[in-house]
Amino acid sequence: MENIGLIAFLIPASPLLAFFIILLFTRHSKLASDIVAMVAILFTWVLAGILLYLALTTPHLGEEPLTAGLVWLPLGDAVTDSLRMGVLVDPLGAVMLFFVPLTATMIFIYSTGYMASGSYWTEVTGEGDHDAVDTAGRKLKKFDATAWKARFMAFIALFAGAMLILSLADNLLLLFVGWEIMGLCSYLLIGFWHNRVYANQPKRITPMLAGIKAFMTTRVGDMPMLVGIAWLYSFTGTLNFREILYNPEVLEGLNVLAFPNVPALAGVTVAGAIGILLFMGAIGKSAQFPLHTWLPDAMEGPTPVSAMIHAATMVSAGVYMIIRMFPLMSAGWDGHALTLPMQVMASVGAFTALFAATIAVAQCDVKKVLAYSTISQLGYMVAAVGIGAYVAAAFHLMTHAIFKALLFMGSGSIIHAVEHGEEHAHHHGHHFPIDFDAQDMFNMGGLWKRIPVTAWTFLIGGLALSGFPFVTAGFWSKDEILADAFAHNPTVFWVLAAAAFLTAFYTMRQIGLTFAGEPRTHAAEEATQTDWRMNLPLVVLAFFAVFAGYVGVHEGFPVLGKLLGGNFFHHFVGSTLLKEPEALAFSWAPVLLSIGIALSGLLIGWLVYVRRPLQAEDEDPLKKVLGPIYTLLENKYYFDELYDLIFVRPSKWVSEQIVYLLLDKQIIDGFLHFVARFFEWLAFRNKDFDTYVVNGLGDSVAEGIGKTSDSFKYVQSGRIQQYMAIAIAGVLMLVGVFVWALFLR
Amino acid sequence: MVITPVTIAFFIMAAFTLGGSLGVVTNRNLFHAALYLILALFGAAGLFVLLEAPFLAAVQVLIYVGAISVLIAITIMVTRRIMGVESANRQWPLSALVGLLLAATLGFVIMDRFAGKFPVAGVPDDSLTRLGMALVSYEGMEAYLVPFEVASVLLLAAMIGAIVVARK
Amino acid sequence: MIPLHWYLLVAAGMFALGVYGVLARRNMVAIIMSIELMLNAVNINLVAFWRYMAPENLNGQAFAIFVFTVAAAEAAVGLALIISIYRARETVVAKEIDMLKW
Amino acid sequence: MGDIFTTIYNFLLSLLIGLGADQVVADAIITFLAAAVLATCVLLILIFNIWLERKVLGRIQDRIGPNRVGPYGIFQTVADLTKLLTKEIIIPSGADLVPFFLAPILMVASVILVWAVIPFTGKTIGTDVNIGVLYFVAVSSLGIMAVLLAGWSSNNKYALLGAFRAVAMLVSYEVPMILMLLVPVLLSGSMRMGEIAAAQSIWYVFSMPLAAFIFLIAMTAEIGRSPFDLLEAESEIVAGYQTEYSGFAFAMFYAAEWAHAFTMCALVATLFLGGWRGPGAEQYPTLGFIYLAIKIYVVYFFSIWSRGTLPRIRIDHVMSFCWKFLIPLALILIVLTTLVDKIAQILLINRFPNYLSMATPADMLPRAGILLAVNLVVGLVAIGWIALVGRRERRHQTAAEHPASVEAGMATR
Amino acid sequence: MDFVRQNLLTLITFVPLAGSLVVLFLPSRSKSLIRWTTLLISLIPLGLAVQAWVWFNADPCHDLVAGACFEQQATWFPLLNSTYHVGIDGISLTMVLLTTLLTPLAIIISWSVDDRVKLYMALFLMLEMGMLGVFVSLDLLIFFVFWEIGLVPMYFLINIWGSANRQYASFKFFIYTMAGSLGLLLSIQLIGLTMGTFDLRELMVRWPALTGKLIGIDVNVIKNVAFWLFTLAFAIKVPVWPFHTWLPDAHTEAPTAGSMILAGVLLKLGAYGFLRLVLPFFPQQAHDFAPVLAVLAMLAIVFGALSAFAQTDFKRLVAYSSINHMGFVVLAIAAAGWVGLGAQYEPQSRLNAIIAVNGAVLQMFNHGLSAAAMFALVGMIYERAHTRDLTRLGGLWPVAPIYGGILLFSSMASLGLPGLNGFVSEFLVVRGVWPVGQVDQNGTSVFVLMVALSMVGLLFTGAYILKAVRHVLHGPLNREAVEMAHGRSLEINAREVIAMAPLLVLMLVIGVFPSWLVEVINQTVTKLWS
Repeated sequence: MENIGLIAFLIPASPLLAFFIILLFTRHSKLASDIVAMVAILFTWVLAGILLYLALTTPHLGEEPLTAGLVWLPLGDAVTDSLRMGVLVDPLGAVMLFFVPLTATMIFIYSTGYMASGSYWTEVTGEGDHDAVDTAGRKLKKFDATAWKARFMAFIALFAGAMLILSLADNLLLLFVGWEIMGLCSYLLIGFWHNRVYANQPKRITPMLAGIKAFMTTRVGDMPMLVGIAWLYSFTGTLNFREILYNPEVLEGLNVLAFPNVPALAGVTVAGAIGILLFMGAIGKSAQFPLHTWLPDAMEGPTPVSAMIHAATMVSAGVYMIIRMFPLMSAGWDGHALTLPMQVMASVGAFTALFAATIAVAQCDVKKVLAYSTISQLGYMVAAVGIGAYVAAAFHLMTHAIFKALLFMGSGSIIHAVEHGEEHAHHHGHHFPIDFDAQDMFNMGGLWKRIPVTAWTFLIGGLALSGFPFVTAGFWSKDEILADAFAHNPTVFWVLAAAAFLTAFYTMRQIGLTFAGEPRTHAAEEATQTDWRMNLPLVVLAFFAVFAGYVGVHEGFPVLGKLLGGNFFHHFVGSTLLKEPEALAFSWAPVLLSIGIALSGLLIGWLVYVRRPLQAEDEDPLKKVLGPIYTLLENKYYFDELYDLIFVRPSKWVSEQIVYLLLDKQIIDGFLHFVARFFEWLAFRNKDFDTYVVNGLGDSVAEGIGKTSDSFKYVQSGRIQQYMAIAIAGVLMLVGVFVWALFLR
Repeated sequence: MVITPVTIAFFIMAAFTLGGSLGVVTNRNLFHAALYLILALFGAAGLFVLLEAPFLAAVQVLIYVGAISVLIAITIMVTRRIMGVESANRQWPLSALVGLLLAATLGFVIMDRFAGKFPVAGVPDDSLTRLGMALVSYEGMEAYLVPFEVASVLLLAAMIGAIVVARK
Repeated sequence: MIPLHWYLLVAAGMFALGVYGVLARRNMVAIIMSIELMLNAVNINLVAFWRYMAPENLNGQAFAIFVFTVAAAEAAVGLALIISIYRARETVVAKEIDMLKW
Repeated sequence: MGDIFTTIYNFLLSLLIGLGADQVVADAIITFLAAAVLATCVLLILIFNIWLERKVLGRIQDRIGPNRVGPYGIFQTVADLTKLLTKEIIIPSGADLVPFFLAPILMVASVILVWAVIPFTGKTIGTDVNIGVLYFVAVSSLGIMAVLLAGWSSNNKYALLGAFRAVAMLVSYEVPMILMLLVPVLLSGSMRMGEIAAAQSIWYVFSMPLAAFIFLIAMTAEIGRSPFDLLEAESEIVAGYQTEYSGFAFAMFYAAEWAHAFTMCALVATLFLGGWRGPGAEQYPTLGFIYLAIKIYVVYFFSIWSRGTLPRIRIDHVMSFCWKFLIPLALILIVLTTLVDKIAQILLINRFPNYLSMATPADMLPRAGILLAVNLVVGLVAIGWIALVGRRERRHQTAAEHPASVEAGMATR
Repeated sequence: MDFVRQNLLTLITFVPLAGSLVVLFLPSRSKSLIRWTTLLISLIPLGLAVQAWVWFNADPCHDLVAGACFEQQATWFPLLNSTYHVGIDGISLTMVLLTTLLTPLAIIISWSVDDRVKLYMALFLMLEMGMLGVFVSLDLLIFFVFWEIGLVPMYFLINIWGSANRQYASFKFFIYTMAGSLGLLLSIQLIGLTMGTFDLRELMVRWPALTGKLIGIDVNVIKNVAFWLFTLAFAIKVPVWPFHTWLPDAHTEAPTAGSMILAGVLLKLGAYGFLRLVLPFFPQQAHDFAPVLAVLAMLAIVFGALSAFAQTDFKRLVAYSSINHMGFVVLAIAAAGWVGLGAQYEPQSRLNAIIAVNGAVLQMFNHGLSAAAMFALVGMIYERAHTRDLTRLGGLWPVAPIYGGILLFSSMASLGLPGLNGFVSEFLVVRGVWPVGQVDQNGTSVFVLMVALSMVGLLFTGAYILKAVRHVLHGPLNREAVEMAHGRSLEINAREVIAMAPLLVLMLVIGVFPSWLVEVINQTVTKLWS
């Protein structure tokens, strides 16, 4: 396996190279950039395929993973203390290696189609022409983003590279590198249309602010994570996954009390503390409560590709990390009492799953629904890790990535179609308001016949999300989590079950509002199927959304279990751990319950939204049922407003008023100025002294001399002969004196 | 006092010198003053000869008569527009007094200290050679290399200075 | 033979006349001539002293030579200055050049 | 058989002492007498010289020259002189009388005084001062003063202008001349004219031909002969400083001029051609007098020759030739000569123990050969350089005057 | 080459001085000639520094006491036993490289200076001489002399070529730094006269070991006082909160290239002083007062970030970011001081100190790159739009895409994005400082708390960087900025790109593969702490 290092290093290198090539050379040409990016990602895909093949054909991959590395930072005694960087392909990594390049490639293909054209409103200030004025008095101008789009490919190439770095990293620091670069990419991509404004929607968050929000919110989690990494590194002397996680001695060593002197934190072990710090990073990255608010706003990114990145890939990184660090999180776990990090994960995950699902129910933006469903599904996985369902979490991570990617691309396809429809309608003379929102599901309806490919694939994705039994991948993975929860932690199970019901319901609501019935606007009426570059990924992903689940069917599952070869996924991924987790015995109860929940949710949704499709200007039927709760849900429990009130404004106020103006300007500078004034005062007193006493004395002397010399100044006639006469006369006198003294006396 | 040709020559030369000097300082015609200067300088050269320093006499004639006087004459010619004005300024009585006093003082001192002295020895034969050597040697009793070089530099500087000042 | 003080008296007279000329003449060229007279007087003194006091030692002659040098340099620069001043001010009267600046 | 001059001196001395004069007084009287005779002779010989010059010039210019007064016109000069002496001296109005008459006297004096240091034979010399060369230089500077006086006192702008011109040129050419005077001084190690003449076992003109040549040129300028006859350049400034002179005063200028030429020739003969030296001159000093006379006339002939054949040079050319060519060349030559001589002395003193000796031609030969080589090299380089510069100058001039022709010429070339 | 090698440091240091003299003799009207001459001259020290790097790597000398590299000693002030003694180890070499690299770039950036170019360029070269002198000197008095020399050209650069409030800023800068220097001079004299030598190597060995009484006072008291005087001088220069208020003023008012050098190199002088003088000279005091320094460092990080976040002036924001970033350096120094030089501590703890100081030195280098780049970028936009007010800029990315890309890149380096340089050093500092104090006390220490709190600062680092980027590049185009450019393109030109390119490349290279640099630093630091 000499080439493993090279291959593994080349996998992320190729998109990263594409990033630089596009930015430096081809950024003026959309076509060239597309080609560069496509070549890069296909190259990566091929390499990843080779590597995946190598990994799958390696026996006992768990014990002897494919690795390669080099000294990155020579520290202290170069041999023992240096920090090494390298790649690692173990079973868990192989899973990532499967779906990350796959979805990434699909995204690339899709983006080339999606980003082909587009324009939007931007605000202009100052004097000059403008195309429209909205109700808030802002001058608007149509901004043609075509020229801007080439770099989009660069950003997603960077993104893909970072995600691949993260997937292949053999240590936490390298993972963190990929992690943060993805943070940057999310910021850039969400804010891609940074100058876009929404006419007549002043309260709606703009892409620019959404990007900053995403970056900052995840950074809140990243900072503790960095501390956690530092702590782990200083405690173990290494960051290598294998050396920490595959090493019982190290794990044992980590299982000591962290703060023996602090009563409040008395019971926290080092592993627990580090685990929680790391999990904080995951909270930010995977948008768990309470740092979930950035993800829905991230939907302001170019529809829907960046959103898909955030939903399907990047957010997976958080979950991937906690799955990866599971041995650390569970250090000291005996199979029964959950460790502190696990408890936290289980509760946060479960709560998030339900909490996000409730919000999703009341959203009307096609992408926001999906965003909240993503949060909810990530909560599933986090909770799964929390209760120790390691394999199930990894399984759901994979399937969810696939079908959520499918759904987002589908929604993007829908939006694209509606936007085109709007433009068509515009050409046909229908007047459209400047604030037409192509993402609002209430502006759609009846798209089934107009965009059939999208509709079918979207339906497949939706069903997978809801866990439609047997034929969708989502069913299998979700079922495994639920089964685990059922076996270990009933509370978590029931919370997740409730979330699953809501998931099924809002999925059906979305499908109904979008595709069913008759078009509610001209735009929807004129919508047409988009081109092949956007359809191909849908089809491919739909295929995987159906069949990807069959790798992890429980051995004990009737018929299918035996047919599909005995839970390959479980054994494969399970071998990543030091001690392969035991597969649960097959149990009917959770399976039936989950089937029932999913189907009932779908049914209710069908009854409300598909059987009697909404007409134009109709209100959401839920509004009547839920009343004020609907408003609460629609406003996401007012979390944005809350955070704004307790974090954003105070920090601004503190930094401006307290730190800068009060501390720096008034106290410190004030003190300095006081000192300066004091010395100035002193100096002026000194000057007075000088002026009146010293100078007075000196001046009077000088004046006296001046007056005296005034009378002598006429001597200075400028006549050389006069001078000489006087001088010689003087000399003569002297000579006379001498003569008298020497001769006459 | 014995009248010898040498004494006669001395008196003639002394008369030249003092008469010429008087002419220089009193003559109203500047050009004539210059001529008197030449006369005085010739007298001085003659005195040098009498003092058995023929080399200095030749140099005196060469430099003063051949160079400086010519320069002075040319300067007078170039600036002749002021010819014919009063020769002395208003402080001439004072100056005369000073001159007289000076002469008196000097005369007194000379008479007091140097009256009636005669040469202690004859001039050595090789004096000219020794003088030449003295000017270019840097060790021994008579080492004038450094002053000689300084004087050369002075002359060079004066030459350049004179050219720079007088051109335009 | 001629006693030393004759030479010295001639030189003293020449010097005193030179002093008078320097102090009393209006014309700068005349002043320079007077200065030359003084220098020459000095030279006579130097040579006379050499001859009468220390003919073995050539210092007197060497000094006289340096006096010549200085005299030549002085005359050259002085006359150049006079010509220059004359061009600028149309005068060579010492009294009229009393502004103490150029 | 003794020296004729010594014999006369002894005769006179014994005569005077016999008459009761003091030794010192007798010496003084004889000295005065000798000086008077010498001065008179110098002036008298001019009569012959002028005739000779006119005759030779006539031949050169393909005419006969003076031929009416006396045989071969030999008394022509006497006739001229008589005319001049009898003419009235016209005094211009506003002339400054004292300088006006002082000038010709000084002029003649400056020339006659030189003869005091010319050695006629090995033993006969006016006064063999140890600074003979310097004396010559000092005395000849009086001539310059005289020119100035003449120009100034005439109250004539041509005269003054001519005087300025003459002074400038004379002062300028004095520099290379003095520099070249140093050559015999350096070689002989003395400033005594007698010693210089005596030291020339091999004439300096053979060991230092370039120096002699430069001296000759400078000399020609000093005596104001063609091609440097700008002092009187009658076509430009009427007659220079002598414009206002006439009659006897003019005659004195005239005489001074000729005497000057003759004197300079004597100097050249003494300094470079070995003076009185010749076969047997040591044994029979009177023979040396004859040799000297022959040499003087040879040089004088060259002087006449150049006067008869060369045109007058423009004043700026004269000056730039002096300052830009002659003085640098003289400087280079003298510095190089000294250096090479010194180095050769150090190198060759073992091989030729008599290197510095000037006693016999054989002793002098190595030194003379080396100096000759240096002179030739410097001379050739100087000629090559001046030819180059001259060619460039001419080309520029042609280009300035006929630009088209140069272009055409270049095109054809 | 032998000559160069023997006089390498002298050449590096004094070539700029000679250059400034050369520049002074050029005709002032031929500005282009002056600029090119200055640039070419400033490339000479760079070339020599690179050569020094090569030679150093071939034959490293990391132990200053045992023998510094390219050492040179000459009589200078025999009366005081002060000699002209220069030499470098890995830390100084890094700083020399940084200085010599930044100066030519700053000069390229200064191309747009049109007023009194000759004086400007001459001062600039003099400034370089002063800074280099500090880094290479191995004699306290020489150190101080260069320390002060660097001050003067900077004062004039700010005072003559600065913006509106330059009088106040330059005066504050000068007086403030001067105030610190006075104490420094006093304690240098104290040390030098007590020990009879100013030689750094000798003092490093002898001064810390000094015990007993001195002029009737306990040596420890004197050492305490001297420690605080040193610390004050360097803390002002770094600057550590609360001695930082000169910095925003000086940086904001200085000309662009001046800010580049000010932030890029001058601040490093303080940190370098800590590493080179304070820690070796006062191990005991450094240990005793480490918590105080750590608290101040933490405050610098947090308050620096918060103050930066509060700014509306782009340049002031960047200036405050320097306080924020340099806080990490001081934090690492405090931790290293706690661990202490010498062998009396256990290896693990030493390793922490080594890593922390590695991080500190690397952070110095990195901040030099990124701060210089940021100031250059601020200067570029100010030159064109004639405003630095963030509210009057906005949406410039589509108008100036290259500028936008470079600004974003530099911002991210400054923010500490992994993959770029800032992250490496910040991580090393956090990693090094975090466990310090724990090993000894078996529990939490002040350093843990400080690191945890400084994470707030790091969070706000992100906040202010994004604020700046947002207000300059993002959002709807602010036509005011375009109008103020008076028809001139807001995009940067090739010259500026050339000036930025080395910085950008280095940021990326160090971020991706820092070992070539860290290895040199690490070996020296390891020697120091073992």
